[in-house]
Amino acid sequence: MKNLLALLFIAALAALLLYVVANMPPMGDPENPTATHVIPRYLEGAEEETHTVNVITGIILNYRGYDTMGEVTVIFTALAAALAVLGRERRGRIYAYVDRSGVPSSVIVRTMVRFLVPLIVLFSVYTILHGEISPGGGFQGGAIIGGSMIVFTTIFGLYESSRRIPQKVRFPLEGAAVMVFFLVGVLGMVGGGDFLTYAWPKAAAALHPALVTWLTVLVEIGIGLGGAMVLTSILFCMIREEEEIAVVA
Amino acid sequence: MGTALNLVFITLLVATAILAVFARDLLAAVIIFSVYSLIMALMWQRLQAPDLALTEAAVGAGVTTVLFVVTIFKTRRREEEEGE
Amino acid sequence: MAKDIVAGALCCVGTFFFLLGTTGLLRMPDVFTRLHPSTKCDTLGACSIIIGMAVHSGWSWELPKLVIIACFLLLSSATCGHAIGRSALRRDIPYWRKKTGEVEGGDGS
Amino acid sequence: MMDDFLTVIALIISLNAVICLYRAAVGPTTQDRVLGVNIVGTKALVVVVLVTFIQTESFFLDVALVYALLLFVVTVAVSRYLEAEGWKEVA
Amino acid sequence: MTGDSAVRKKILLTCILFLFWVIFTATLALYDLVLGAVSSALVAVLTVALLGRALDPRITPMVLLRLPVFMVRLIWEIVKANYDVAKIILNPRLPIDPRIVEYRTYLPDDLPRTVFSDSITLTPGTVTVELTGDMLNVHCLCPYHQEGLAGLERLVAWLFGVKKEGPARGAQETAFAAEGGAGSLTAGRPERGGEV
Repeated sequence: MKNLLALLFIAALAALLLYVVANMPPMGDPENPTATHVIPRYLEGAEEETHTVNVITGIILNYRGYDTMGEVTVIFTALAAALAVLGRERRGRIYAYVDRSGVPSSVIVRTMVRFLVPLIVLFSVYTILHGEISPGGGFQGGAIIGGSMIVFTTIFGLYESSRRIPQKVRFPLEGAAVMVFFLVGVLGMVGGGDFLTYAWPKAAAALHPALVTWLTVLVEIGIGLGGAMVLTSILFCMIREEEEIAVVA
Repeated sequence: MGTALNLVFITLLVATAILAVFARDLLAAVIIFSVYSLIMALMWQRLQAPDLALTEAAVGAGVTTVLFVVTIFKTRRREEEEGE
Repeated sequence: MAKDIVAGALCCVGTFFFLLGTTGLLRMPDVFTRLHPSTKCDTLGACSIIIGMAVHSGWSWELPKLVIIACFLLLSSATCGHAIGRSALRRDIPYWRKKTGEVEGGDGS
Repeated sequence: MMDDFLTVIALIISLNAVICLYRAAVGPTTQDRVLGVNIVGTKALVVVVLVTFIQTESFFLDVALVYALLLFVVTVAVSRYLEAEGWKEVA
Repeated sequence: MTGDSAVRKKILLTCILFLFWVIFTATLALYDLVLGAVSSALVAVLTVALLGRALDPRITPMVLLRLPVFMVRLIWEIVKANYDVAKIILNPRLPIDPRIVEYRTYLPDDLPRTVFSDSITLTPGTVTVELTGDMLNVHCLCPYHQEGLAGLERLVAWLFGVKKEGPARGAQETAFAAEGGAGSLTAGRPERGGEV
């Protein structure tokens, strides 16, 4: 009976959704309401106003900088929540999880990972630094660095990777995304503009035309480093085990 | 022709979503969910959104899958057989 | 025109090997034997389609990128096949033998 | 002409991926599922490359590279977890 | 490793990474080249901090020169492997007789062994499922597949310039011992700051 009721409810919902979809304007039509108000303004003005070739980056970092700053703060909050539940490892102690089972990781995989980690990191640096020209940017690049750290940690074990990426390196970089974003925003205020206007608008053009682009790249680097370190820290605090296996002075 | 391609992608998407929901083994659900992310990235590419495709491929298929697997190994793996 | 023919032929070869890999994946009896078609046929299929696309693109910046993707796929699929096989071996998953017609090895769990 | 041909190839490969999904869905062991994901991912990568040339937007090749990198990461990390943990297979 | 050769290795790694950077960015503009030089040097330094070394000592200019020839021969082997597997898969009776054999290799270091076992995985009917020390456990689809291993080993030995020592050792079938040769948690752990 309960199942039947649920099924009926879902069927009604599906019918409603299908009805709505059938009445939606065709995809990609320039006459659509979404495409007639704010989008032409972005497409025409973005390159001139934000100095980024990739309009998406211009929109998320410049026009909608407040939103993106909120998102970056959300990622940071996720780390804070994970640490609040699981706790950060104590400094100077080294923990093990995956490498505790007594099964050493495969030599073949180790050699391959050693060979591929530089490439993965280089590719993510490219993704971060070219965010204003080609697709990609801080979030994507940070996630790819996070992926390389994940594979490094799972193959070489938490013992190795928490020594190579010690807490004193991760700790200042976790907040880098929010901090850099905030500082660049304040820079706009110092120059007489509003928060997040990317440098003092009058002086910037006189000083150097590419200054705004460089500030955008700076924010991308901050987001990338911060995101990567947040992911690494979340992974570390998730795979850590309470029992310590070694103490480093 | 392009419509047929989109249809196949959407079929795959719906199939993976349903399989992931109905899998009793949580590990299987997570692994099938990573396939969902892969197909979703393909869909973003068809919609000409490279930024989102990159994000979905990197975050959805890569990082979240491993984090979910870690979480499952930290907790119980089988779904609780309750009632019935 | 010759470029397109070569690219098309490579694509057809790649698709054929993909179909072969899928057939093997469905027909083989256990995870170790399934590794064989997946590592060999899928790698060759993917690489030949990617090289076909490189031929199609001609002398452009896409060519080296496609070659990198193909080389990377060659390395990673071999390593992934090994990783999966090793984890199956370590987990004592029984492997299929012909003699008895049933599984043995491992502890039969 | 060439675009239609490439679309047909992409279509065949995606249908192929639907069949491979069977292995990922029902594969008796978890290793079978990981293998299925790897294979579907390889096919998706090839489809990304094909769609790049169908839509003639070369920057999608970056997406293909990310696919290749992340497939390696996921397969290796998950199979390492499977081999190192003390889980007995509950077939 | 002396300081001088470490710096040279780092510079070589930077050059290789810079090549990849140019391919990624797909331009030759001055701004991108400068950015690429800086970031590949940065990635090289980070890699050394993370992995403890720049490049595997087995990678020498000779190996890089011989690599294309090796690749061509390997691709030929892969094509043959696919023909072989295709015959087996398309045969309605599925004539397989799988087994796990042991193969003792004379190749010395991690990198040659890795290249050898990856080549095994890509060539006819064989998948390397375990590598402990110089012992490879190879899953063969049919018994006759293990005959190709010796030739492949010679090919890899040629690539790395390794001379063969001692009597020939063939492949032999054994039951796989799960605990054999597996190191424990503390075995072989490098000192702080060493290579991983």
